Amino acid sequence: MIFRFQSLFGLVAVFIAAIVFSPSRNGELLFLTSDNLFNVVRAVSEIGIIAVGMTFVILIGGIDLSVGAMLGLAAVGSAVLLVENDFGLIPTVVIVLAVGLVFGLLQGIASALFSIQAFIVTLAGLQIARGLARIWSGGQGVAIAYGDGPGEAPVTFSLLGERTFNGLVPIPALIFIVVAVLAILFLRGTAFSRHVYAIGGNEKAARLSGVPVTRVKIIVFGICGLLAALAGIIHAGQLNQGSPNDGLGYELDAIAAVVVGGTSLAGGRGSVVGTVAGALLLGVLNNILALNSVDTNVQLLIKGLVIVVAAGLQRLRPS
Amino acid sequence: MIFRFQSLFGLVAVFIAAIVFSPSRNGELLFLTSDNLFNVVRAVSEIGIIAVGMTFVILIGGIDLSVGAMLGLAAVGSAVLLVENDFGLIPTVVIVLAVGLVFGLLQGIASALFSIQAFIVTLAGLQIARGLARIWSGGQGVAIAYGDGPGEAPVTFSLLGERTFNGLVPIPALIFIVVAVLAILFLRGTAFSRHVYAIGGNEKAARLSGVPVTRVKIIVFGICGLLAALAGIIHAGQLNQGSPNDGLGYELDAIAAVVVGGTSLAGGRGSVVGTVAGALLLGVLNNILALNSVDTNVQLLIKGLVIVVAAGLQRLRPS
Amino acid sequence: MAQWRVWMDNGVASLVGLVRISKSYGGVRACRDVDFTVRAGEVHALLGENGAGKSTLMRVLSGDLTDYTGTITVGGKPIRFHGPADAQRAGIAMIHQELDLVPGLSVAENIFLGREPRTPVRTLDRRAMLRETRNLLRRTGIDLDPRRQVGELRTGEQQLVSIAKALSLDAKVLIMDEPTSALSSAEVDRMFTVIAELRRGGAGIVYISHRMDEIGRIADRATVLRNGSVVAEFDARDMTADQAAEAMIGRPVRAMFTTHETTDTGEKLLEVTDLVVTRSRPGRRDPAGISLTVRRGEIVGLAGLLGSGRTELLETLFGAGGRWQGSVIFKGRSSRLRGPRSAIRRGVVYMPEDRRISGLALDHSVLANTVLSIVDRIARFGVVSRRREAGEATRIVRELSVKLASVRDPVSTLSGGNQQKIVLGRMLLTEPDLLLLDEPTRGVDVGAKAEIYQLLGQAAQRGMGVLLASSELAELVGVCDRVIVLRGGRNVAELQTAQAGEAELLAASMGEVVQL
Amino acid sequence: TTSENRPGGQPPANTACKGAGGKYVIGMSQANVAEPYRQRMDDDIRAAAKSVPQFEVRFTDAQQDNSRQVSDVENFLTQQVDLLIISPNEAKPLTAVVKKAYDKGIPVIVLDRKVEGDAYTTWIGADNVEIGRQAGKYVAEQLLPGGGKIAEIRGLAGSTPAKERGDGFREAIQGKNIDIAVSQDGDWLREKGQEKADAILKSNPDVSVIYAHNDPMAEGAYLAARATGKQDSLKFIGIDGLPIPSGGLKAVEAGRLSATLIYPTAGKEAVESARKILVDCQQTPKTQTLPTQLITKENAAQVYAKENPGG
Ligand SMILES: Nc1ncnc2c1ncn2[C@@H]1O[C@H](COP(=O)(O)OP(=O)(O)OP(=O)(O)O)[C@@H](O)[C@H]1O
Ligand SMILES: Nc1ncnc2c1ncn2[C@@H]1O[C@H](COP(=O)(O)OP(=O)(O)OP(=O)(O)O)[C@@H](O)[C@H]1O
Ligand SMILES: [Mg+2]
Ligand SMILES: [Mg+2]
Repeated sequence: MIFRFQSLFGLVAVFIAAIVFSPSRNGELLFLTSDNLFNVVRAVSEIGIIAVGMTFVILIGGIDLSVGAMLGLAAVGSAVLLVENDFGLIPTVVIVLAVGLVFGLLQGIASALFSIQAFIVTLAGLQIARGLARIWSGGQGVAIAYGDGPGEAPVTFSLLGERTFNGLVPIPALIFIVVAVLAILFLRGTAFSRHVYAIGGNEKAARLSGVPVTRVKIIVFGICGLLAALAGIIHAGQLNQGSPNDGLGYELDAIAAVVVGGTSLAGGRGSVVGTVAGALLLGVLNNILALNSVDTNVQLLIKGLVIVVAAGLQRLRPS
Repeated sequence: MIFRFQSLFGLVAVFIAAIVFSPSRNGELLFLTSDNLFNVVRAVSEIGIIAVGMTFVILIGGIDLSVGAMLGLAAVGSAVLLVENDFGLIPTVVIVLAVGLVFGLLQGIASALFSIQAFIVTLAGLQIARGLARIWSGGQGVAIAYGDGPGEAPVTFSLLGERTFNGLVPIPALIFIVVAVLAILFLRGTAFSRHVYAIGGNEKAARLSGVPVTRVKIIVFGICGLLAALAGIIHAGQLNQGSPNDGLGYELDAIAAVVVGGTSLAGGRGSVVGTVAGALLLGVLNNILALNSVDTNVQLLIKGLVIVVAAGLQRLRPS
Repeated sequence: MAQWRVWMDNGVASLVGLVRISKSYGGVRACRDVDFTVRAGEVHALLGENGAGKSTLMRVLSGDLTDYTGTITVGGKPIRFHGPADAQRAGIAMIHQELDLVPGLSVAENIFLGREPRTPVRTLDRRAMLRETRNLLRRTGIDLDPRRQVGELRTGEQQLVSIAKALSLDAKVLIMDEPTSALSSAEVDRMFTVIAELRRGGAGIVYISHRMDEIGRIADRATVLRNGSVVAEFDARDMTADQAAEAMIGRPVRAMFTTHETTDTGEKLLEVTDLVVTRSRPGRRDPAGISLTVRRGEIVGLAGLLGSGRTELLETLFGAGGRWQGSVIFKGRSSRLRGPRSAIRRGVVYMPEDRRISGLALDHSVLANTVLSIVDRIARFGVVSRRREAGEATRIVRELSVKLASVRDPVSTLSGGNQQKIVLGRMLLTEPDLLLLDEPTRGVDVGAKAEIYQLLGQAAQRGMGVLLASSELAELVGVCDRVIVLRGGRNVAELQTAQAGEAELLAASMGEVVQL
Repeated sequence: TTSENRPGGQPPANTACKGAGGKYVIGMSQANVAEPYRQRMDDDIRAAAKSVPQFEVRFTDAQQDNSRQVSDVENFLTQQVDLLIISPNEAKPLTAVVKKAYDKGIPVIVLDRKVEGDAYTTWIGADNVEIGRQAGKYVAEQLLPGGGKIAEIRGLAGSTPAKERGDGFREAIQGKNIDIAVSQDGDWLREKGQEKADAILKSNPDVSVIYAHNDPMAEGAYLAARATGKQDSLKFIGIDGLPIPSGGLKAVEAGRLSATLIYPTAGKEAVESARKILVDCQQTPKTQTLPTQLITKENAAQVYAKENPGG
């Protein structure tokens, strides 16, 4: 029972450390200002959303290395469709999400139907998505200007860079929270989720029990692609630009969040709650290191060590 | 029996395709010129050496994401020791190889002794090695000048950029071939190699059969780190510089070579012969695409597809 | 015609029929033109040596294997299943020989996997799932918390979950592939009551087992397979064990149990005093723990009910268990039990109770699996001679008469019993002094069992000591010189098999005071 | 002649020149098109080469990897290109292979970053130290004439331009009472710029100017400031001034950045030099340093229009 919330321990520990090491100004701890805390959530929101999708994939014992490239493709797609094709907001979002979904499904098909290892399918998918993004954008970042004229995107899209609730809560953070809550409920309360865990735990047993293994796997990759595309839309909205190189290396950050959150790369064990905690842990860590202006290279060392230790702590739970 | 050499089929197929699609000049197929063929081997030699070490790690069911960063660290180390510390050739090589070995062993200890997933240990290792390389080099590429004076490296080191046998065979290619042959013999004939395969096949059974599982795992990570460091020395010698950003993303290339060569990421199945074939396959592919001046983005798409197809073909072997 | 004949088999309507079923794996023909029927209200035993094709045939019937030739009929109508779900819909359920449960899910989730109850809004109905699981477990007399993770359960308990899961399907035809191999007699009895109930309800049951006594107790009919073909059919009620065994093997069987010379004066090999395994929940254990001795040339049995601590004891003695207290003296020296490697070096070997999870790398060759424990011993300067390696493997495989085409074939292509022999072979190659065996004949056919018993006898005669945990009382009585009965982690009785039989053993296991 | 500038080996005779009647294959080895600046360089070369009918340009992308760029050049040699343009990822590692090409008699035009020695035909590029200096001068004279605190968001650690743009800047603000309160690596990336600025604004609220080593990071910093409503009280300056829709010129024009400094791609000049060498059989100067230009709101639109004629 205690162990159910173990993934939160690491987060709490890092949070406390952040408070202790927080620089202060006029007696106020900079780390704890609501502005800063929401900054942290905003900063992790894209990785967080991707990591939620990644959790599903890892739960079935797979992995998806293409998510960073998919984010880039989606960011480019959003920018191109809004600015160059003058599509409206809804059509753009729908098309981009569909691209992510279909791309994910195709990877799922390659991996589940032709039983090629997910690592390699999505490694190839990474290259393909990156290539497509470059081709779609003509190799350049596509800037998004707002307005009603031709070549201008609807102003609504720029809301992704704004904050709501009295300018406090960044919209991306809000979307992340919504996605996380939905995913948590979904993984708790549906038969589909039992199938996901079963496939990761013992694929053969799942198949013999009548679980539609192939279908579930394909759908899971589809979900992951969809969420990566969603992160890409947010990325474009936040940065007012879609560039084919966006999201470089995000896959490793997302995987780190999932694993630090206690999900086993072997599949069958883990939770979205853990992943959210893992993403926040890494976000808080980044934030406090930056607030203290720690040397970038030293930051790398510290982050590496914290990841190992956090993952090591996860192992303490009874297996 | 036929399937023993299946990993070579893909290589042969790509080789034939390369001949067919080779541009020619004065009736000579450019791809088949001995200069070009040795260029291919030279170009894959660093990835190839890393991939040999990676094969061991993957055979025990692990993975090592830190090799690219390790290459950078070793390249920096070579340059700094030779130029700034004025160490001789032998001490430098020994120290750098020792750094790789120890770094690998430490990762092995974290992964085997504290049973933290290799993916996450080496993901952290990646960051740490990158950070160390930046710190060691002062953040800058360290150029290597040759000569006998202080601040100059022994001229012997520059041989790594040269060719032997009438200026035909690049030294790095030669080293790669030697490493590969040694690894092949080692994996065929030693008790240690039986333990490696057994651990990948069923770790628990291996442990109960008296295999020193923890020790073997640690050593395997050590070998991988050592070979990555060797690749880093070659890198520095070829480019006359050690830069902390060298080797970025090489880990994925190495893993692709291993998997395309038919080694299963699940462990317990595969060979160094396959890995060498896989590395050469990817090298020939890169080469023929470049010789035909295929657009870089289209290259990404083609390479992605070839990797999936090659990995898919591997699945045809009877399980 | 053929189908009709199968359906109206001897004038009795059958629930399902298999007509001229053949199935090959690559070059291996596992089943050849098999006809087989299951009638309502019968228990139909399917017998045969290891590798005879029993599991294969039933996997065809349960929709698991789909590339076969021949016809399956249900209620007289031909049908082709495209997966296990299809067969389940047609009322056919199977308990697989190798336990197929998801370790990370709870008992209830495993039982309802693939057909989870849902609320009106299509979400998972946990409450209904728990309720129904409780009912089911109560009905079948299984004492388990439905919320426990299956991965935490011991093999025997997992087997019970598998059974419960199959029962929950309310199938018309229930296939049980060695359902009792990890169960002790008390649980077996309980299971038989359940089976009898199902039979009364009109279900047809296919029962596969290598425990011949069970066949006699519950089967109505028996079909014997040999090399993939049907070689005999019996009315099980008047079939003798020898008849069945002869049909399976194709020649008269030798005596099952051969006595070996016990040298009671043999040197003390192992002396355990007050061994307490501290991994177990505290407070559940009498601190007195386990005390026992094994001498050279002796086969000592370990009896006990599910969870009595047999596996735990063997694991601990091999150094593969948790923390422990007490004293273990091996070959006259106090042992710290540092782990499998040092145990093997000192002459102790261990056969785990679940060979598939803990015993073998199934994808690897027979060769690689057999020589694994001795590769560094036969290596010179770390280099293994391939000839020597193949020689050792071939020798032991022949000595144990393992049925295989080549030592280079993957172990996964061997039948269960032959896989078991591979584990035994690996142990014997290390030339040990003490064999720790946990259910060594689980899933092994009568012929092979007799051979294994003979091998154990020979080992003892050569001066090895054997500590053998088993749930099959006949085996303990037949093979061992002495049997130590465990209950709740301590030894509660010790019986000389020369004087006591199965009944006494059972009584002692159940906690009754035994007078000798 | 100019041959006295060439110690060591004789310059290979210009056998490459076949005059206007020839057909020429030019190999362009790019270090990393993932950087918008380098993509624009390729695009400029592509556009300029269109007006020289004798030219066919082939492009490669080394993806920021020295080794890959060595292979790219080797492959061009195998293809026997008539002229090599290279924008090296780093100087030292590419020196040997560039020399190899040059020694084979292939004219080599080096863009942006240099190679060592003099085994190349001509180098065209800008001076990063000077650009950093100009940025510093602008900050010291225009933005903070009375002095103040600024933050620096640097390029990728270990890259030469990051060092040079930082050094030049420091040189120019020397003694001007300007304090670089915080300096963080932004890896040339927009989102990194945003992330670092997020923290900088928290930890150093008295900073009034953010100097980023390129425009994308400056834009990222701007976004971070906008998210906290501080965008108007802060000034941002970047470098590159790419004449593309997502580039610095537009950002300055829109008022997000106070200023940027043009870092010319040299693409057009490279093709011009190639034409001189191959078609006109002329010599080119060994070094062609292109001037930078300070872009502020006044001239941004005008420069953009000039750089994109007809667009
Ligand atoms: N997956 C497989 N691949 C190849 N051959 C197989 C496979 N499974 C079984 N076989 C072979 O098919 C034959 C029948 O095996 P099967 O498992 O049906 O035997 P069985 O009668 O159930 O034996 P046991 O009593 O040991 O369980 C054996 O020769 C076995 O080696
Ligand atoms: N890893 C474990 N996790 C939880 N409980 C355990 C574990 N190992 C042993 N136990 C408990 O210790 C007791 C002894 O189990 P053990 O498996 O040794 O008995 P056994 O007689 O071999 O039973 P079985 O017939 O299941 O093999 C049981 O109560 C069991 O639940
Ligand atoms: Mg069977
Ligand atoms: Mg047991």
